[in-house]
Amino acid sequence: MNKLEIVHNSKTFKKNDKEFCALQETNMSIQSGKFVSIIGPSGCGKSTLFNIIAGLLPPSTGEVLLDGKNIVGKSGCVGYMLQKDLLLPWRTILDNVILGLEIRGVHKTEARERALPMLQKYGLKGFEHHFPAELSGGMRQRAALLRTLLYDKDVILLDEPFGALDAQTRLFMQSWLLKIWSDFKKTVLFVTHDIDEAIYLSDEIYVFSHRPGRIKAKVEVDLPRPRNEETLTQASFQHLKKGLLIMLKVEQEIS
Amino acid sequence: MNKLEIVHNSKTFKKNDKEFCALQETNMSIQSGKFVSIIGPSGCGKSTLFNIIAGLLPPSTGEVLLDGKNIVGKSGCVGYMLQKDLLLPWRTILDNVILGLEIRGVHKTEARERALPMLQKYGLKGFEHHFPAELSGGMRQRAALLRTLLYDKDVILLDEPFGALDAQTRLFMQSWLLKIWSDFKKTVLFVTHDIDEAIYLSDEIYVFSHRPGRIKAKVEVDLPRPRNEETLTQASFQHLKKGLLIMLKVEQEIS
Amino acid sequence: GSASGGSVQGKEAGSKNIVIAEPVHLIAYLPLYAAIDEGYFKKEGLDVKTITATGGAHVTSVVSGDAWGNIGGPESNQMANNGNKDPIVSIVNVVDRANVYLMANKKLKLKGTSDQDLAAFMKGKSIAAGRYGGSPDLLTRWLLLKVGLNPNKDVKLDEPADASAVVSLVAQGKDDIANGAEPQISEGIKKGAWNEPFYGFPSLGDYAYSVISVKQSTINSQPQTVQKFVNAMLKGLKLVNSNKTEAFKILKKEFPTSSNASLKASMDRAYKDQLWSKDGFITKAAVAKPMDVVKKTGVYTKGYQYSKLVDMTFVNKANK
Amino acid sequence: MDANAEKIPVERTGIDQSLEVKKNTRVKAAVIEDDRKGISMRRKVVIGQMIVGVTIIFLWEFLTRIGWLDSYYWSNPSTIVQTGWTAAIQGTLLQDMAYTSGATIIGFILGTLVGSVIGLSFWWSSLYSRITEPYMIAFNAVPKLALAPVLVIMFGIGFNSKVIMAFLMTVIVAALAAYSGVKSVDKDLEKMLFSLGAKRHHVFMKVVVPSSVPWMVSSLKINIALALAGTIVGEFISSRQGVGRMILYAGQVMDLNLVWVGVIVLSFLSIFMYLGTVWIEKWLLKNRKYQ
Amino acid sequence: MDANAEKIPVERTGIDQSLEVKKNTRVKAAVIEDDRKGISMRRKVVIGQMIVGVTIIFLWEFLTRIGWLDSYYWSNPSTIVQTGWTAAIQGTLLQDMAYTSGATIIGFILGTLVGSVIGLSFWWSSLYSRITEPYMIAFNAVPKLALAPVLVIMFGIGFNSKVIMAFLMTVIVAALAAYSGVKSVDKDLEKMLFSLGAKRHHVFMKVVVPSSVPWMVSSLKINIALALAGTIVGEFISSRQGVGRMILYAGQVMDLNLVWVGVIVLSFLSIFMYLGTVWIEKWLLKNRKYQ
Ligand SMILES: Nc1ncnc2c1ncn2[C@@H]1O[C@H](COP(=O)(O)OP(=O)(O)OP(=O)(O)O)[C@@H](O)[C@H]1O
Ligand SMILES: Nc1ncnc2c1ncn2[C@@H]1O[C@H](COP(=O)(O)OP(=O)(O)OP(=O)(O)O)[C@@H](O)[C@H]1O
Ligand SMILES: [Mg+2]
Ligand SMILES: [Mg+2]
Repeated sequence: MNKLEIVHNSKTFKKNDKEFCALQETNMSIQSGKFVSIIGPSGCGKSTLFNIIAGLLPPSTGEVLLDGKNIVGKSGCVGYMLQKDLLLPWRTILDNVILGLEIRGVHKTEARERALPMLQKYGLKGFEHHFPAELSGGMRQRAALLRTLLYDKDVILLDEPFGALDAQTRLFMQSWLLKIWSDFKKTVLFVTHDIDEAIYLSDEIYVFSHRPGRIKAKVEVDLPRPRNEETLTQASFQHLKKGLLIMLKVEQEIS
Repeated sequence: MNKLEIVHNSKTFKKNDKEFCALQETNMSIQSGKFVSIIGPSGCGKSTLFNIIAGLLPPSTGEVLLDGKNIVGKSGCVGYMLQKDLLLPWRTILDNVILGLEIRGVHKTEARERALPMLQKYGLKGFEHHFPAELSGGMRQRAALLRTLLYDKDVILLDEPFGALDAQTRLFMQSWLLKIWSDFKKTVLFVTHDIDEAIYLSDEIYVFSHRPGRIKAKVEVDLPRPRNEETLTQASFQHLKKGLLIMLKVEQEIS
Repeated sequence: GSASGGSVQGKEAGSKNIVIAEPVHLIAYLPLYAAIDEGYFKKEGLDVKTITATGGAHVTSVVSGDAWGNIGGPESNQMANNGNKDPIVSIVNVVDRANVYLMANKKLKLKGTSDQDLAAFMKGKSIAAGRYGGSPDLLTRWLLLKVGLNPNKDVKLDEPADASAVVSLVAQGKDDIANGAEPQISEGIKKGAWNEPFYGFPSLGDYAYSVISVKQSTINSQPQTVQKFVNAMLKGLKLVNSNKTEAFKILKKEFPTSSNASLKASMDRAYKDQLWSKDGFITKAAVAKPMDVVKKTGVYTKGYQYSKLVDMTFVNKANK
Repeated sequence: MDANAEKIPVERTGIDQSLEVKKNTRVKAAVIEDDRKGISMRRKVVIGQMIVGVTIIFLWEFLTRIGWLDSYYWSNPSTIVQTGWTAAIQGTLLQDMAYTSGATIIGFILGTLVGSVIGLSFWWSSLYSRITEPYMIAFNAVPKLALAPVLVIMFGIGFNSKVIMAFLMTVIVAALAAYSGVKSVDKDLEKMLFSLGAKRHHVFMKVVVPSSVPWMVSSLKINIALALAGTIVGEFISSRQGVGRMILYAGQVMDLNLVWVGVIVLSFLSIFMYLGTVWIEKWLLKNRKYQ
Repeated sequence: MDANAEKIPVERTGIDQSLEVKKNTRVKAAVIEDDRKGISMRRKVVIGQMIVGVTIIFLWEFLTRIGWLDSYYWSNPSTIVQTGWTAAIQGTLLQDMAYTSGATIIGFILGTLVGSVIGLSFWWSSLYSRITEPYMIAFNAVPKLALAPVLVIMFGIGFNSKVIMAFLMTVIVAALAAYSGVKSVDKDLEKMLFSLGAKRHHVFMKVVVPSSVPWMVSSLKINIALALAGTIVGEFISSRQGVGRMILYAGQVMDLNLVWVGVIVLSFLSIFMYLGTVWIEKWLLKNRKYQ
């Protein structure tokens, strides 16, 4: 069954009275429980697509179907971690992370109790009561990701969540994300610039063309699960990587 | 000859009347024309060290010697690209890039003429007269890097300049940086979280320990130059990578 | 500043620019406006303009030299003169009656006109007395003291800055008694707030309420100009006192938006109470009364000399 | 595409998939506004403002006619218009308006410029700024009208004194606004500029001043009102012309209709000047499309 | 360290390298300020403020004594102190001060609260806010003093009318400040909240209000001065007590020493209230260490 369908979506911005196409007609069908990555050059409209799915931006044409229901313009149906960390500067890290729970009406003290172990587990121990400005970029990003995960939705959109993390934490977080995903059978849409990461995590990879964004290819990743660090050295992994590199290189040259 | 020497530097912040050590006694000797990378976990004081070298932050102890002269507290002696893009939101991309030239007293029109080809060459064509907020994160980072390069100094500090670039542009920019570096014989200090990147670019790699930052190891990269995509597949490359991965992993576990 | 207010500045040679500072633009100053509008000053070679200056500024503007002279009570000049080397001296009279009346809510009835009756009537009442420290306010306080009441204890004084507020205060029943002059009196009658005033300060007789004054140094340095000014002023007084229709025309021109009825009421009361000085002369008695008011009310207690405060040589010369 | 990519299971997707999708006619966007709204919005605002205005005027006329409001104190719109007409034709209302707005605008411009310079200068030394701040506040709170006798000595009674009053009212607010802007400057931007070898004056010109512009601009609307108030107080103290003087005089001679004319005229002046500042705001921020 | 790393040319560096480095005694930091400065800075500010104050007083006394300033109009500090003493002991200066500051503070608090609520409410509808804005400005510019007779009718002549004047002076400024804050809210933060399923009231409470706090706070200092001015105007219009009434009276009877006493007293009141707002500012922003 298709969990999420993106039907004929496109987006045109008006800029100084000139029309500017950020996303060309896009169709995607994402099955329930799949891990789907999107890669493509900078500025090709990946964030724009996510904004549309999250109901924050009305598309110029098209529909977004979640479980068969049109959710165009409806926000809050999916979990969404935006590209910036967007932590509220006047709240401590802990209070930032419980934001989603608070909105759902969970009492603050209870929400804090629930969130605290997660913070401590995932590398923010000792920083719970610090303010965002006091943290390094990587830590902030981690907090933002935890906030999205605590907002417990079937479909989660992650817009380059690991872009600002250091290599080690990144590997660590990737494995952790895979665990969450397989435990809870969440459907994940994942934007990244890192081909290794995309292959390592995904069931499917959509490759977007250069601006204006358009789906150029859809690549199935048939590596067995569970995956681990061994996976990275498999021949089929290397094979996929080469193909994707070439496809992206073509894009780069066109631009 | 040592171009840059970091002698016995340490930094302690006061936070709510508690002393907080961000950087422990650090010594580095960087030879002229070398490409030196620094890797280490998030929050280990890499940016703090760069701030000290750039003369923006007084160290608690120690000196910074550029060509044998103490430049502690003297700014403008080295090129420095900060971790954030820090483009001035009220200036166009072009006018942001020429900032260093303007400060040196170059006339605006002349500075623009000089910068324009660089913008067009390095992927900002068509965006010269846009404002930063209209660009994607990657493009902004590119503009910030160009600004630092136009501020023509022997020693350049780059604090994760490619962290926000997509994989392809990143490779492209790495090669380009190597070219600049060999053409002009600049001394580069480079912070990154990407081990591949560090090995690919550097002559030396400093590994920093977990907070409070301390130099844990210094690794010589004896891969031949000029390097290209082939380098990445060499056995000695893989060997170095494994070693670094393990060293960082130990750090991760300690923390 | 120096006494430069009367120096030659006009475009036409010999025509002196003269600025007279008035505390408010008042119907009572009609003789001054008449002399301006009828061209009496022009004929003397003077170009006279008025400027409105509140809060004591009509006095200071003369001291600072911004204005050549002012119109107002001699007592405020005396307060400024105290300790001043170049005192302000009054040269011609304009309003020779204390132009203030007391009105009471229609329901209240005064038994007689003796001091005891007044005291009994006003005791415990709340009085809208007008701007704190202004002449109407001080006169009210003076009267209260005269009839044996303590202004701070025996009555309640409301002191709104705006003259028109006193009507509303009584009309709304917030105050029992108001003081004021025309046009407040007739407006209050029209609104049914009160009937005719139960007490009129004009009954005090000659009272130097509004006089024209200049600095002593001006008198010394430009005696001819002062003489010319006084000559024209006396013509204005004469016109207003003798030619009612012409006076009304000037009044209408100066106060174009006021209703005819209210202007008429003002004129009638002015003529009835002989508001304006006939000959411009300021008598010793006329000065003594306002000085007594400021003394009794404790505002100014240092005393004065008539001969230093008033110079009637120009009026005398003109009347010869 | 390269030969190496052949074996990868690539499935072409895109516009050729035929699905019946209607053009989205209207979507309730949660956050990001559509640009097209712009024009119809502006029309709605104008219509809304007119409705509010007309309603106020109508109610005023109606309530005074039926006597719910005492027309002696409240006057009423038709009488006010009539009185205003008389004042404009036979009186000096038009000159008064020119006088008042002239003084206001000159004082406003001077006050804003000087105030901004003072506020920005606080960036240079926090010692200096912190010493000066309370004196500025105290000075600003001094009641100008009460100082009438002294002010006449200091500033005279002419047109200049009105300009100075407007200036004094605005200068501190402009200075405090610019100072707020200075305090809000992103330290990292300053850092970046220093790393490019900038001297303090570079940082000042290239970061501090432009960063503070929105703050300075934010004080313009308040300041134009203050400048007008300053001019009126100036006219109260001493004047030969001006709407403030007219109001003072009208209150004195019990001409409440004329008081209302003055108040209405001042309100209109204030609206026009407000629109002027809005226009200046737009002009000053026109190179800031990023906002 | 793992055995795999053995062959890598690792060179240990660190504190064991013996180099003669003296403890950095003092470095001229280009940008980042040291925390230790804090306390000595504060002392310097206080001393600086006192020096400025003493200099002004000394010059004033000196210049009036030698006659460069006319002591009749300028009075002089010693006479003012003497007159003030008399007014405090024999007169009602202390009650007047209590009256004036009471009305000011109550009006200030009401005006700031109500204004902030109004300004924040503009977030909910840009149509509503844009319709209302010019009317607010016009209303704010209406000269309160000129409306004296009507104001007396509306608000009476008691203590309340002073409070209302202070309120009217502050409410619009507070509203405009809050509205500026509302307009400056980061759209991305709103977006993030909506993505967490937030309703508009969530966004309002969790983003709009806290984002606007620094803007609202930035208007406090201006507002306390305006509130004081409003109270004084209220006392000018009609009053039985208050420093404003005392000053007006003193000006009327040309007692310039007493005028100066009033002005000085008001300046002190204004400084104290200013310090109060600084304290409130700190308190409101105390949870904002990030700034
Ligand atoms: N609100 C907007 N108005 C106008 N143009 C916009 C807007 N948002 C995005 N764009 C433009 O649309 C294009 C796509 O932007 P988008 O942020 O979706 O790219 P992206 O693929 O996410 O890039 P990156 O990988 O750098 O984040 C860009 O050229 C951007 O300038
Ligand atoms: N001005 C400051 N005051 C107090 N603490 C600070 C300050 N600047 C940095 N720190 C703290 O010092 C530590 C080191 O910070 P730094 O930014 O140098 O780390 P980093 O290695 O650059 O991390 P990242 O890789 O995430 O950028 C952090 O824990 C940070 O919270
Ligand atoms: Mg993006
Ligand atoms: Mg860093």
